[in-house]
Amino acid sequence: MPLLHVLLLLPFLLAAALPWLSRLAPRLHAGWIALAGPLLLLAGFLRLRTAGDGAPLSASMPWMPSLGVNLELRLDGLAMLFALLISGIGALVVLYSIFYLDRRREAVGRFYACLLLFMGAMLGVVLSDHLIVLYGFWELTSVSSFLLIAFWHRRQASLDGALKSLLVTGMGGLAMLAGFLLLGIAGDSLRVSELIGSAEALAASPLLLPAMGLILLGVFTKSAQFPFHIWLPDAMEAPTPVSAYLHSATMVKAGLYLAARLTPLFAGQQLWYGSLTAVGLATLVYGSFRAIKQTDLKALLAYSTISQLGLVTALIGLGSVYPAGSASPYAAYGAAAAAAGLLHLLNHAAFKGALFMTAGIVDHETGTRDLRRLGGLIRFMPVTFAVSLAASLSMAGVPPLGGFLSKELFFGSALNAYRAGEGSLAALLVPAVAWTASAFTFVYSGIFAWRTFGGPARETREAAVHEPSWGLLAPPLVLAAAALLLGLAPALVAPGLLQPALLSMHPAAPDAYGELALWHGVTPELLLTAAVFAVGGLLLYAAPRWAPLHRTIRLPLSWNGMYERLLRGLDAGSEKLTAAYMDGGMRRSAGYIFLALAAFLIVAAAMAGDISVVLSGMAPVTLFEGIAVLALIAATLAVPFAQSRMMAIILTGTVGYMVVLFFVLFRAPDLALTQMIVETVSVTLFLLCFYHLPALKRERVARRTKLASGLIAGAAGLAMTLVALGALSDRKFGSISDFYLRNSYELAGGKNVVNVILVDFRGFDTMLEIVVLGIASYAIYAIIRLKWPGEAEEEGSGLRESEFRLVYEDARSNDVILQTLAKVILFLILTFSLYLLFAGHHQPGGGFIGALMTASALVLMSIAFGVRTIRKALPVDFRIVSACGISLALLTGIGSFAFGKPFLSHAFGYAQLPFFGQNELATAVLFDLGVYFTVVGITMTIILAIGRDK
Amino acid sequence: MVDLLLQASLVLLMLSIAGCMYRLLKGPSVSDRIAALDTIGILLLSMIAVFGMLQGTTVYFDIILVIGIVSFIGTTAFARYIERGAVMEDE
Amino acid sequence: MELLLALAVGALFGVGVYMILARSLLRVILGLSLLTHSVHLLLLTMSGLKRGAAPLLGEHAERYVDPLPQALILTSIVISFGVTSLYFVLAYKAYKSIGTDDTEQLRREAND
Amino acid sequence: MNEALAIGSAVIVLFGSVLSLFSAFGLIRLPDVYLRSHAATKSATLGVLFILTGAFLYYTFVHDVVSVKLLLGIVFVFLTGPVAGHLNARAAYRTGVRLWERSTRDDLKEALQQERAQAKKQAEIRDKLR
Amino acid sequence: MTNLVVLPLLLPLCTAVLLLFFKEKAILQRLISAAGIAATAAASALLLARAGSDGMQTLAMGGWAAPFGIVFAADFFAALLVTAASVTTGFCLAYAMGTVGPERERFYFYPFLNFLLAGVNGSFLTGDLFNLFVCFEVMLISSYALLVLGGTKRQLKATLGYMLVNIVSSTLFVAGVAYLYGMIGTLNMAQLSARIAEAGSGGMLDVLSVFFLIVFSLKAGLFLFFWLPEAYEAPPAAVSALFAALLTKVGLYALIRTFTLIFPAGHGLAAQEWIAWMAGATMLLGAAGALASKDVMRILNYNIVISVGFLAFGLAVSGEKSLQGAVFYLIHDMAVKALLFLLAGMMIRAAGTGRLDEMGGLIGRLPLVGWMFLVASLAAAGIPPLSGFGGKLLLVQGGLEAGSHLLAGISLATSLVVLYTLVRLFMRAFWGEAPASLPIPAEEARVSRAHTACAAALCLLVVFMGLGSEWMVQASAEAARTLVSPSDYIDAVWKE
Amino acid sequence: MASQFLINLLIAFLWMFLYDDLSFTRFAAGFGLGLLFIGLLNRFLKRDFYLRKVKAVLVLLLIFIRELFLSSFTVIYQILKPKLTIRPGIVAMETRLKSDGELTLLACLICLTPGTLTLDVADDHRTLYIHAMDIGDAEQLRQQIRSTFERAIMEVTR
Ligand code: NA
Ligand code: NA
Repeated sequence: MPLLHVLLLLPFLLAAALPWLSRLAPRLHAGWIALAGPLLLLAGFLRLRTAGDGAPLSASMPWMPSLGVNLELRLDGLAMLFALLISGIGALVVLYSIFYLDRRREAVGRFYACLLLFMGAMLGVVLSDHLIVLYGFWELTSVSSFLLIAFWHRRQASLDGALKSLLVTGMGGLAMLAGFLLLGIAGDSLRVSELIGSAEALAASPLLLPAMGLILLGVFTKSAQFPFHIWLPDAMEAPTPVSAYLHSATMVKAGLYLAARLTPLFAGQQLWYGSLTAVGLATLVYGSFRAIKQTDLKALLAYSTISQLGLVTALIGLGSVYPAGSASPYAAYGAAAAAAGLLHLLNHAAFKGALFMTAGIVDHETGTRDLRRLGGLIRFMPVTFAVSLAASLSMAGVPPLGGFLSKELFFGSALNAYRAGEGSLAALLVPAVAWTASAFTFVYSGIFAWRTFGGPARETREAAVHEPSWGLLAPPLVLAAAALLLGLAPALVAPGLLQPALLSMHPAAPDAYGELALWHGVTPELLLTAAVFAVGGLLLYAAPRWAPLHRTIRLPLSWNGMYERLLRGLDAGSEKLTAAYMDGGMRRSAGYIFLALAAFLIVAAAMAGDISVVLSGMAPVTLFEGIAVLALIAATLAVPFAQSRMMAIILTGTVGYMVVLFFVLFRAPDLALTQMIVETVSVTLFLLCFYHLPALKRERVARRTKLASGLIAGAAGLAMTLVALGALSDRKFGSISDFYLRNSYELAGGKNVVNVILVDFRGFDTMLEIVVLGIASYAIYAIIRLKWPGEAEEEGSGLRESEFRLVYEDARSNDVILQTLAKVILFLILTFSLYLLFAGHHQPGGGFIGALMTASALVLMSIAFGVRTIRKALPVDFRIVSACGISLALLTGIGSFAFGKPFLSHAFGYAQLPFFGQNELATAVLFDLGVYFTVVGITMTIILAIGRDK
Repeated sequence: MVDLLLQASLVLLMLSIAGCMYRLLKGPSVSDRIAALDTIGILLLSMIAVFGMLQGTTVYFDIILVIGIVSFIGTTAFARYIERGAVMEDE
Repeated sequence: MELLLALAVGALFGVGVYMILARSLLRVILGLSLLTHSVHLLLLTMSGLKRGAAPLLGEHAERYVDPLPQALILTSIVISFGVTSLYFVLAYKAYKSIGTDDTEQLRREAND
Repeated sequence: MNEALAIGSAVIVLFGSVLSLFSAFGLIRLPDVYLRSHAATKSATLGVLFILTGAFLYYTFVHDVVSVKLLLGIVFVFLTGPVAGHLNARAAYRTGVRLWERSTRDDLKEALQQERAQAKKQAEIRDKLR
Repeated sequence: MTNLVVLPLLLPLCTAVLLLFFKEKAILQRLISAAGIAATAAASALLLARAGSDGMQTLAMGGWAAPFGIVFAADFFAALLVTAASVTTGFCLAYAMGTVGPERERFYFYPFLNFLLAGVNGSFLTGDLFNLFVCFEVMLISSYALLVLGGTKRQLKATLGYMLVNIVSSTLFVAGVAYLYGMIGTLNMAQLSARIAEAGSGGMLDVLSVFFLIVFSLKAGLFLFFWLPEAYEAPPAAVSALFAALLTKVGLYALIRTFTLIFPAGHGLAAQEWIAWMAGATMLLGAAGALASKDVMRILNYNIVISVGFLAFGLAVSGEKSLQGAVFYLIHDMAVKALLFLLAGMMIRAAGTGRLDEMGGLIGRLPLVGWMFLVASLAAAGIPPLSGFGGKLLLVQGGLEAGSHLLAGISLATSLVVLYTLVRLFMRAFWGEAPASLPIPAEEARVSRAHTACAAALCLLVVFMGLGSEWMVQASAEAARTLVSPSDYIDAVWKE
Repeated sequence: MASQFLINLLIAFLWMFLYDDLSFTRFAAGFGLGLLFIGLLNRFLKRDFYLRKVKAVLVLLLIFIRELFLSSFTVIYQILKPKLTIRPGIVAMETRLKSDGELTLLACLICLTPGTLTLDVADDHRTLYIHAMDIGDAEQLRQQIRSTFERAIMEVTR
């Protein structure tokens, strides 16, 4: 595995191993173990840097190779800059957190696992050369930062902040994914380096602009650009070390990284640089303005981050005005702006990390972050003050700190823009906004340092407030030192770190940092800076006087409010929409189905065209048949008008019997037999169960509902008829059934073709059919036997209604006649049922019908003699009988395995049997016997279950 | 001629069924309906015999028997049910 | 004949639908059986009517009607029977347990 | 000859149908359930007897098929029809369906009252023992 | 010709029947079920391997060749689904043991479960349209039984509604078969495909394709999904999980099979466009439903709806890549939905309620369950490198390549809603303050380690399906290849 | 015992007839089946009523057919008459018949004959309650039944 992958996987593996590792050393703060992660990373990247000869390092590991999606990593100058930031600041943050988080009170294991995940994800983003992989890590940063922000998950504010960050950045991420995919389609590759190579060809693609827009959405949301900045202030709910990390080296920097990374690809595209610059400047001024009014230390820092990120974004935008090889006279301005952006990015990482850490120290020591309750801490914690002063001054752009240098470069680029804009108003705006924002920046930097440490002490907690432990102090100290060093000796990092990064953005850029120095004469930039200090100082001094004014300026719409309203509106709208069509009622559901059916069919028919109804070639109609159809239709139409349950059941039953009649008319004896029995059983069942129900209430349904039902029903019926006629008129092919008629006897040994189809040609259907029936019977049994709510009391009330009548009101009538007759016809029916079973292969009948006949004989006996007598006479469990039946059918099928034949293969031959005579003996009959037993068992199970439930 | 006579029989039987339907729907007592239903069963059985004659086939004779059996058991069950409130008693 | 039967199919279907859209569970069940009848007649109709004797080879007829749809209908009848019985028993239990066969009331009761 | 026999059987069938129609008419016209039961049993006996016999003759003479199934059908209907009628009428009586007001006598009424009184007494004794 | 093809149906069927004989012996029932499912999974895997190495596997039932007999046809797609279904059922079964309670176990819970799997596998494998109906019925009636088993009013009501919808759709299915048989004269899907291709498109065939679209959409919950959220929330978690994982998938399978084989795209039929509209509407309405819900099960159910729309998007586009994505996502969704529902079951058990406003702070009691739920949520939302990502990528990529920008946009937007609703659910249930008192006795609220372990195994599977996506990518590519070339299917099943 | 044999024979014939195949093998198969049934269900069978008195049976049959036709036409006449002049009612009748079989047969015959209907049987198995369509004199009705059906049945069974 290449070192690059090892480095990338390291934090993930460490995160996964952390729970086990920390269990090995239970008394050790898990942070010490976690610290190994960033330190190793730092060492690794430094080693790669010294080993490398400046050329980008590439390595690939397969993930989904057949999709061309692999873990393609590429370490160039830009990636190296970020990688070092991530691991370097990561190490400091981990160190800091070891002293910030109490091992005994906090879930430090989870904290470091998430932090390492975050680190790894961020590393992945900057190392990926494949857009899809980049997207993956991008989302992972969202997820891991979500987990970190919600670290104190009992607090509602943490949860809100975490969710907000996840939503905003997740949304951007998805947009970005779409953009990447469009880019991939346009450029036929998803590798960044390859896409950059074909940038010119890409420029012609119509997909480029939408792709770019979508990617910009990703950039802006991630780097908290206006108006997507709203998640960042709420993210301060995270533990302070996380904030420090998130604001200085990770998460928000991912957006900047992506913008920088894609600069070579999109440079020169107006949408790209235009929106980056405009949004960046807007964010810059908005953030700095808002930072002033914050009273929470961390909130102030959060808005300052927003503002600083806007600055860098704007610089990247200005840095991508001119594509590589542009002939413009101002082409050099581009590289200069990019260089400024990179420098400020580095500066910001240093001072913002330090600031957050000091804010954390203050919070840790005083127990509050409220600027109104803070002050005068300089006496108790001078070192901390020194650190925060240095960082604040760097943020304010005061020499000799690093911030001064990048601020100067920024003003330079702003002025360059003005120059390149050749006097246009928009171009004038750039330096104007830059200057205004810088003044505000000066003010809030001052507020941070002065309000916290200067002035009189507000809280009387002196006894508790003191300089923190070295562990808390060291990391910000290092960062403050770095901020100072960046100003005093930029050459330490510029050629080795910044210039290669710049080359990733502008491959042909000249050495941009060579002349970097604190003093290079009186330049317009310097004058602007001086004016910033003057005005800013004034504002800071006068702050108490104009601060109330600030408070009265209420923005007409707050972005957070809009976010809240959007979410609430989304919820409310969804609720309304869902409630509008979902009422959980069966009627609605059914109505939708048939409405859809009718509508779909009608629209489909209208769209399809070319449909005709041909009436010729249809079978002739005799008088009786005509009357029968009309009677059927009349009976059908009468059903809805039935006033009582019984009437409705009887009418429906009548329709069923008329269907039997049609089966007879159309030469389907087996069907008629089956339908006859089934209909009788159903009607009997219906009547028995619903006889005692209260009278059917007149449907209390509005006429409109009824009308709607009628319309839907009519349309559905009409549609079915029309489709039938259309299909009948448009027969494309003849049926395959000639085969069955020709071969039923020769190949399958049966003359009843329907039966042969059922038990042989399509025996599989029948097998599953009895399974269905079996399941139904077991389900019915279970339903009846299970205890249901509401029934329990009835059981307790002693006698049931029928018993009551039996005992108190009625002497039992004499059953002698029925019993005598039953004894006689029992044999008749049983014989007939077996005849139906065995003759079914050649005559109408078969297992199903035979079984129903047997069952009816048993039912007759149960009626005449009572269930108990039947149980005594036939002591079998009918559920077992049906199980045996299914088994028999299955075994008949499986038997063919033994002969290497396909499942359900049947054999038949002619045999002279002692009892049954000359028979075409087909194993299909065995199968039918299985059907028979199953159906007997099932029917009796159902009947006994229902019968006994009474 | 034969067909005509048989068709006529069918129409008559159909009319008889219609008559029974009247009683079936009108009631007033459940026993009335059961009686009507039983009669319909018998008429249906007769009709099917006539159908068989018309189509010149014996394949429907099974149905005749089945209807006979089924309609008897149905009637018995109903009568038992309205009389005792249960079809099959556990005793 | 096909035309007439297609009309009957439509009528059965339409009335079935109308019944299914009612509030009483019993009506719904009856509607379902009408729907089933409709579809079975449809299968029969779609295979062409009266074009021969019943598909029993003992009949020695010149032509037989198409046996396949009959087999399909038979399977469908049996399956519908099983499913409808189950549905019916459920409805009956619902009535016994909740005390109504009105679907709207059922919905209210069940959500309590 | 065959034709004549066929027509003969068909006429028998038709006659049976007419009888059925009469009983259906009775089913409509008669005033109480017991009387209607009388009418209902008619189609089970005479009507079906004629129709099935006609069919039996038809097959015997025209198709040379002696169908025992048809005979069986007749026997079955004859066995079960009266029992069904008996059970149904009894159920009607025991569930309190009134006789036609112009009925002349009711011997069963008193017998049933006695029977019920006795059953009630027995049940009370059984309850006390419990 | 190999009997192996029928084993994924036959083994659970035999297991179920065997179980019928041991109603009262819970332990034996569990053992037999476990053995049966294991055997089914093994046979399915073997079938998959065969389908991969030797191409499509077919079996003519009873030796009656197509189109006259019923043919089982296992192309790679079907074999893949069968395997996934069997494995998922295995997990649900393992979870069900001990959670469904002795009452259900006595009343044929395990047989019903096995019957369900038999029906599902049969539906995937059959090559005969009417047999598909029968297999559906086996599956459905088992699902009715599983749904109602347990005996609460809510279940009763849910089952009544669910059954009504399914009975209606089954009836419509038979009607569709009737129409198609009348016009085309056969039931064998391969022959149907060939004959329809020969007959050309337009006219009534167009109407019939829409008819089948309705039938299967109803089963799949595509656009006509209004029955789903109610139905799937009533039964115990193991059953919900099974339903969520399998049932709509079978409908989707039928849609995919129908509209790639019988009425394929590029045939001049309008159905694909209809599917596109329905997919979009399903995703949006599902998203709205998920946003509107305040109950754990309800939210998950609407997430099922969303994923149905998402999958149908792939079918609407019908390119090889989209279909590949659909297959990938289908497999992933089976696992991840099962996982989500199993975890939800534990959450509800531990909290004693499924209402989000009464839950909170569960992470303290169920840390592992909580983190697994988060992982499953992220997987469901398609966050890389978890299992949902590959499918999502392929689907969106395929859609964009085919120019379906709107649908691609909708699907990305709804995946944000998935993320939002599931993570919000996670936060409300597991984070925040725990309610002062449990609504149920503490011992009832205990979640056993065995069940957590079962979910953990499934969770690992989800993670590995993501990290090791390559296998899934290749498998789904293979499956998609068989889907876009109906002629292979036809040749293997039926040669004129 | 004899009655059971009879039933057995009956089943054998039935089997043969159902197949419309009058061969010995069919008969034997049916006989075997019958044996099976009787073996299985013999718990229902108490003493039964078959003894061969062919002549008596024939007489009974003839009486029945005569009664059937006569009363049928009376009833049809009553139904079709424009005005209903019938005098229906329930008549109790003690029978001399002893066995259940005899009783059942009598009840059936009464039912089968139009105009009369067996409504109930008392617990003592002796008293039949008959609903008649048109009762002139109750005693006459009883006498008529006794002299026709009851006597003929006794001829058959005793
Ligand atoms: Na049959
Ligand atoms: Na059969």
